[in-house]
Amino acid sequence: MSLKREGKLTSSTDHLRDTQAARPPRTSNWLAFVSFAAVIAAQAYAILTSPADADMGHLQKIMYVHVPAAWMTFLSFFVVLVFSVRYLWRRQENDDLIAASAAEVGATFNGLTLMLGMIWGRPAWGVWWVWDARLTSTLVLFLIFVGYLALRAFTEDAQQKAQWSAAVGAIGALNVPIVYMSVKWWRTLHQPPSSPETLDPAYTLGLRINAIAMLLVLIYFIRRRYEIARLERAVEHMAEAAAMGGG
Amino acid sequence: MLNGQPDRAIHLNGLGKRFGIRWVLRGVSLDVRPGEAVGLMGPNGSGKSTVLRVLGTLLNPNAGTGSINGLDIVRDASGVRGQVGYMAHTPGLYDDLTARENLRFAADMLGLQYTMVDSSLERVGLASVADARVRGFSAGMQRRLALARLILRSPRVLLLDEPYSNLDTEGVELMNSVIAGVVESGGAALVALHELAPAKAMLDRTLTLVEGRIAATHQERAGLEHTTPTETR
Amino acid sequence: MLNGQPDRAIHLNGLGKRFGIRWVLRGVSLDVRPGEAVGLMGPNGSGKSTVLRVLGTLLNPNAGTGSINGLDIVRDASGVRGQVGYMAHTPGLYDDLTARENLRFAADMLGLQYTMVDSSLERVGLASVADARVRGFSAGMQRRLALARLILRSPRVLLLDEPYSNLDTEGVELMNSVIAGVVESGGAALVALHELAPAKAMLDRTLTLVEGRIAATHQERAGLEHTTPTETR
Amino acid sequence: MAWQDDWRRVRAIARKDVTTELRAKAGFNSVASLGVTILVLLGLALGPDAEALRNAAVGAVWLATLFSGVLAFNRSFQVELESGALEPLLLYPGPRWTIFAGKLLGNLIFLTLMVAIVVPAGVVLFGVQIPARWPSLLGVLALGVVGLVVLGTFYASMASRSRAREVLLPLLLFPMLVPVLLAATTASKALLGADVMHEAGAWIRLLVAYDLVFLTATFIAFEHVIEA
Amino acid sequence: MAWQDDWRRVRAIARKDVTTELRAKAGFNSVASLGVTILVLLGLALGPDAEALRNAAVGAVWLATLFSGVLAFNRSFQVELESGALEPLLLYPGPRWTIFAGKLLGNLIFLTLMVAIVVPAGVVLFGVQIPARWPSLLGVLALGVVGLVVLGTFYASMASRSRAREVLLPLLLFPMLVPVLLAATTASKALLGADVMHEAGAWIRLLVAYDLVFLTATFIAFEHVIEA
Ligand code: HEM
Ligand SMILES: Nc1ncnc2c1ncn2[C@@H]1O[C@H](COP(=O)(O)OP(=O)(O)OP(=O)(O)O)[C@@H](O)[C@H]1O
Ligand SMILES: Nc1ncnc2c1ncn2[C@@H]1O[C@H](COP(=O)(O)OP(=O)(O)OP(=O)(O)O)[C@@H](O)[C@H]1O
Ligand SMILES: [Mg+2]
Ligand SMILES: [Mg+2]
Repeated sequence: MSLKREGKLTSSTDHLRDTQAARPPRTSNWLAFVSFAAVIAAQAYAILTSPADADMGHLQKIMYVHVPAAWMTFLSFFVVLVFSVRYLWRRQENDDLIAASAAEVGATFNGLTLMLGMIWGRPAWGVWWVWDARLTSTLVLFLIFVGYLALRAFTEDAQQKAQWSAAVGAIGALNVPIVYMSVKWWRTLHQPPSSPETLDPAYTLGLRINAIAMLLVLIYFIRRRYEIARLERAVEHMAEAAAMGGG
Repeated sequence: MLNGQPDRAIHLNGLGKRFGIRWVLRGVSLDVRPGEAVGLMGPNGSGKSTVLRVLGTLLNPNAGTGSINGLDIVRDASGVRGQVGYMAHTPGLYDDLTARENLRFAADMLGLQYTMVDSSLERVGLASVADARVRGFSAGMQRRLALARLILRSPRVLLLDEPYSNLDTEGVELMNSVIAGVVESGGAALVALHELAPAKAMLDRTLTLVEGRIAATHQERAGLEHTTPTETR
Repeated sequence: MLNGQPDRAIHLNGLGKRFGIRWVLRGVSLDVRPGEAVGLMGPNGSGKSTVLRVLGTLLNPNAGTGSINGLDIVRDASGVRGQVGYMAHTPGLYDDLTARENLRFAADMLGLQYTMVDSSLERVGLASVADARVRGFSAGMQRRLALARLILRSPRVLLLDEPYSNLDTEGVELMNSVIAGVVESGGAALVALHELAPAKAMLDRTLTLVEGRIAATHQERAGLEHTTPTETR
Repeated sequence: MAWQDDWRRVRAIARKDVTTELRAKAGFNSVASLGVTILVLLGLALGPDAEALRNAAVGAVWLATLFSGVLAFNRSFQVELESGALEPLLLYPGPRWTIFAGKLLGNLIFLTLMVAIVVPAGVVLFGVQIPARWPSLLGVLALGVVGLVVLGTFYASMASRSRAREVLLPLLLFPMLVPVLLAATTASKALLGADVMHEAGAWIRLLVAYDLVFLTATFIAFEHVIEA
Repeated sequence: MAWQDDWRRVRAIARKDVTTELRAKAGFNSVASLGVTILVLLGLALGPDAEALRNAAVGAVWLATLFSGVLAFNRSFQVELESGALEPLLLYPGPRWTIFAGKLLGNLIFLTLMVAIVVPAGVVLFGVQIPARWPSLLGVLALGVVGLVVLGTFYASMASRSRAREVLLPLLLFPMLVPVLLAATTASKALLGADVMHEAGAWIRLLVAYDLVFLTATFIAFEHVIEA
């Protein structure tokens, strides 16, 4: 995955030696093009090929965004976990920036999942919301990462921000499966979860194609956000060169 | 000077520090030898406090290196903390504890006997208010208590940020005797100040910081009463 | 001295103040005439800050009376506030606002034009950082900004609590010029300090407070370089 | 002229507070998210039964507003205290009630924005059916918010200057708000249920009376409170 | 010898925190009273039906503990910050985890005392029948309190150093505590109801696992957090 391409920035004390790193990273327009084209194609394919659902009719087509968005949420937060731990391990600024970018993008997908789910739930179940395990844990996950982003916003010092959010990101991700389990048990004590588990094979191919397209979008978003973060840092490093170099 | 001691008690080489994108220190290099007390002067906002905070391991530098008695201030921060006595602008005391309780807490943290607490309260002239809560202390009394906490740990290197402010004449003498004690036993002191008068007798030389760079060195004790501009890096 | 002005700009008679059961001021009487700048010295904890806070209507006295330009500090507190410029140990600024926003807020509260804001920023040398947030200001920069806010209201009487601390040489001169400005136009100043040097040229005389009583008066300007013990009440 | 000066002071204080709050980047966003988080916690604690939750909905929304509102009130005076800015504030000449009015205005703006987020979230999460007479519900909401802000601002002016501000404010405030809470929840429940407009009416009158009484009382009392 | 020094540090910090809290007059008493006040508010907001209240009792007690506990956690680090005492604290030589352990111990003592007041109050106010197996209930309570204190102390170490501490701490903490809240309330309900010990058992195991996982994780993470 191109996320892992190494840019050679910088533990906080080392980066002076590596002035190359201060150069702004390349932007990736081709990926934007490919990923959005893929989404349009995949949506078109899925919508055209899938039969109308017995209960929901064409409402079912929300699934092709809703479900991939949910998967991408999980994937992003997994990236947060990996890079947070890696940051604590190696203390490289890059890892923090990737984790932060993934968190932001993940929170966006998370919000999208919730919104689409609710829009879907209203006609499908007659209510906007039920306290089902999957729904509730998705909402709690969202809140955990809202906290993560708030923490980043409230801290000013770059290193403090990096260390704190790495710790919070890792511990937050650790809690996700526990939240899911507990909400599930909480629910199942009383009545079985009402979320649709059964999926007709007619829909699976469309879903998979859309998931792959969405994955491209995810990669594009995280990379793009990361590049912006790098550019912001690059400005700082250029200011540094001016400050330390000039008389 | 003691044996086996490195010849530079405080050492900074090309120190750079930024807040956000603004560079506040732009390559500060300085050395303080054991047995030396050095003043750090300079206009408001020139970076004096920042230099001391970096040396005291409270801030990480963004460029350059530094060491205290040969211990690196980044890699060996914990070792540095064992050697350094740092005094900030603010006294950093617990308002709801008494003077004695504040020092006993420090003794606990440092693994020292409580008997030392009473003697250092005595020394700073706070023995009579030892059991009063710090909340009601005046500015100068708080600074004296911070000083008592400082001597508790018998520091080898003093980093003092405007230590004379709020102190009366007697307090100034006290502060000077503490600095003298450390320096005479082969320690070192770096003292940020604006007003030279109270420290005049104490300092071997002063450095002047301007916009994050050392701009001048001034010999105090040696009688060279003129300013030597040094190369800025 | 202006016409129709009472002959005592600052007046205290038998002022007593206690915290809990402890009397911190025990009958302080003093007078400062218009056109006079008076220093208030004394050891740590002697009550200097408390005197200024009572005069500035921040604390109510427990005994005695006081007035500023003839206005009683208790009964006419609001009138006193219109005349007095008080500067505390701490600058009292909003950290999340910029320097300019801080002063604009003050201008709003005082009913003044915003144009005065820029000129007073200019005067204290902070024009170049006018739009930076106060949070990142150094100790001396914050004090300068507090000074800018002080001159905004053109006070008739200055009450300054260790105003020189944290200021560099240039800042000290600035502070002195502000005091001179007020005094020369017939105002008055009472300045608490420990170190006489920076204010030497400014002060007409100094009072020494010891344990909540005026212990001595010292003539500065008149050249009477000796201490006159006064009756303590 | 005098009232114009006063109004300028009031505006200046409100503007400063709102600016600070918005500038502390996540200030508002996070108070609003906290409101939603508290809603979720209430939902989880009151158990999975949908019927029980629907009954608890109104109470939960008010509690979430209350608990997160308290934080906002405390912050508004804390800003003054953080670097001793309250003393300069008190030393400006002019009437002291302008300080209270300014703080009140700032908090009202802040809390209105917050309610605009918490209430829809509560409606969705707890499955509340919006009735035809929702404008009266908005009226109840507004009256409740005013009561909350008036007393919240007043008590915060004391509590935030004590050492135990976070604890003291809710401790003083919550018992005082019991009438607001009861009136607002019962009136809302009545409006959400069949109708019984005359029943809701009594509670709404109570809310109006409460707001007026305490608005007057706190304005009078503030001068004494702030000066000490 | 080294562990004795460390233990002395841990004790010193916990002792200092508890002393400060007890001495700041309003400290402990008012947090406990606040817990009770919140219980009353919950009762009023969810009220007046007695059956509904009995069902909500367990959830209400936990929420009251949570909401007032948050204040205690924040205070424990705020004491350090008020006059810049955190810097001297960080400058003592010796391992940093002792600071976390000390704070943890202090908060645990504090919260245990608080629960000892809030729980009986909840039992009385909500008319809960105490079952024969109350010792297991105490066990659930203890496990829940540990989970609360561990994460609360950890997040407070960051939140209280940021500018928005009052908002940030609950915002970070509450979503993380969802498992504790669910496990503790459901297990307590099971124990209060007929019995279904095997049902409560699963929840208790979850609580134990949660406590252990996060005790370990926070001890590891704290060194990274406190140093910055
Ligand atoms: C706010 C409401 C909703 C939320 C938060 C939500 C959340 C999620 C999540 C997180 C997943 C991925 C789970 C996984 O793959 O393990 C998912 C999958 C899915 N959701 Fe939703 N959902 C919501 C509403 C709905 C509604 C109303 C429907 C349809 C009636 C629906 C149908 C599906 C389907 C068919 C899947 C794929 C199931 C599978 O792959 O096992 N969701 N949803
Ligand atoms: N936490 C911070 N965030 C942003 N800027 C900061 C911070 N701390 C210091 N600065 C900036 O760094 C510069 C140097 O500050 P420093 O406190 O070291 O100055 P100083 O020499 O001690 O001044 P003074 O004599 O006024 O105390 C100032 O311009 C200040 O604005
Ligand atoms: N809020 C208070 N509560 C209790 N005691 C107080 C309070 N404020 C001041 N004091 C006491 O009053 C006495 C005088 O304090 P004050 O601050 O006026 O002294 P000062 O002369 O300004 O000293 P310094 O030079 O150290 O600033 C001190 O003993 C102090 O302990
Ligand atoms: Mg400084
Ligand atoms: Mg004083």
